Amino acid sequence: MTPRIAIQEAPFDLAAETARLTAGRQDVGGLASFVGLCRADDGLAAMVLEHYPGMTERAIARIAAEAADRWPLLGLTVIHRVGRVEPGAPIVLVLTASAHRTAALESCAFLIDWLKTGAPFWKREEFEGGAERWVEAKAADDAAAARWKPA
Amino acid sequence: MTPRIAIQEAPFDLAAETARLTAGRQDVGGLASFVGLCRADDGLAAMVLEHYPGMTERAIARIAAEAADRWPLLGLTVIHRVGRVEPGAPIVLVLTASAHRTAALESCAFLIDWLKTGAPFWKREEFEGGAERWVEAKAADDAAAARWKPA
Amino acid sequence: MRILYFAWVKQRIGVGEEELSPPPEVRDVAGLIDWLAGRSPGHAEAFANRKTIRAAVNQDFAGPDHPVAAGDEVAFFPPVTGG
Amino acid sequence: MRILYFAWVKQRIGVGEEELSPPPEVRDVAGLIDWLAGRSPGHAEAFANRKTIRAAVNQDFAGPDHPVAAGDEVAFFPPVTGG
Repeated sequence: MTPRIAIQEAPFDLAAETARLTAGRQDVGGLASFVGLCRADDGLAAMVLEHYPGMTERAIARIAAEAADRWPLLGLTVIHRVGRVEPGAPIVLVLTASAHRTAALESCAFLIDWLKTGAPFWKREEFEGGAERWVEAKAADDAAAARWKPA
Repeated sequence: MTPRIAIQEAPFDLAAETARLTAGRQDVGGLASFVGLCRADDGLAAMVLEHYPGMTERAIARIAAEAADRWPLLGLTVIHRVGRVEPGAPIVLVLTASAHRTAALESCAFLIDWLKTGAPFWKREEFEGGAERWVEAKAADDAAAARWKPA
Repeated sequence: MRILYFAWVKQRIGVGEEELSPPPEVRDVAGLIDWLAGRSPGHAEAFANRKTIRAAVNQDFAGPDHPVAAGDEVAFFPPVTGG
Repeated sequence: MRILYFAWVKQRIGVGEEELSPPPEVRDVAGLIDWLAGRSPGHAEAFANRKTIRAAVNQDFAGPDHPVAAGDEVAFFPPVTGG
């Protein structure tokens, strides 16, 4: 199982990514996905995403390898957009395939929790009127990621 | 939020169902999905799904209302196929939308766990050579559903 | 009373639906099963192992003590296996 | 040593990347921050609140005690906010 990891400006195609993990095979019993979208809170005009090229891919590859180690996965896709994203548009996709639903659902939740705290992305919010603000890290995200740590 | 519930023989279109929950709105921050597919275990030729028309829709509507009560959902879709399904084909779709990821991910897992144990569907496996077998309920599915019960 | 059967319960009994009028001493799901099991060898086979039978009364899951009455829709089937 | 800055750290310093040769007494991430903070008012502002700064050495997250040496790639940035 080779994870598919992409950092890109372009939108992604959920149907195409799903087909990529299941086409021509009959051993996938469950496919879990999470799509994170840009909300238009407080008059947001756009979100601008920056990342650390090189480290981003390394960090996600390590998280993906950990997921493949913890759950019996048949497919794993992480696509994270960078650059300018408008309200309503998708930002991130996590897709996991397994013979059984629990492995797919749990690994999908694990990956999105880790992406929030373990991958070098930063979001800047641009508001109508020109104000801008860097999104601050949330303690709730650290707590969500921490619950996956082995006891 | 009106849940979309469909029991149908036809395949479903994940991209169209996703678009239905997000198109034209900017308040959805997370969209979780689970697709259950027919695996070709042990020489399976096809799966035939039977259900209890009337009760199925009632049971799913009740589970959907419970999910909407427990999590702040902006959209909820359950599509379950009946009839003959071949290996590799999708059987069930659960799709949940919320402002935040945790509500979407948890409610999606809740719904698929309940569908396994609380909705009147039955699967018959047809094998190459003509043998057939009714799928037996799994204790693991009961345990998965039970973990959602309020303490 | 409208009686419905699904999955292998239906296969063993040979029909998916019966319109029946059980005698007045049939008051609950368990009593209805006892009475139905005597109707034919297929019914007897279908209801031979009570632990494998689930019931619904008027489209809600119902245990053996659940009352049944004229006009009810009562269904019998194996444990569900959807999803 | 290749030094990289991201997000508001980069905005305050005004460049995303510097190629620098810190003096030999700079041995770890904390020492490098002390030294960098003295380079310009922008650097001083960027590193004013150490609690809000995260670092990576050679593309792995690194704490203040992590050693740094000539040839390393060291990056400074705020806590990450992806996903």
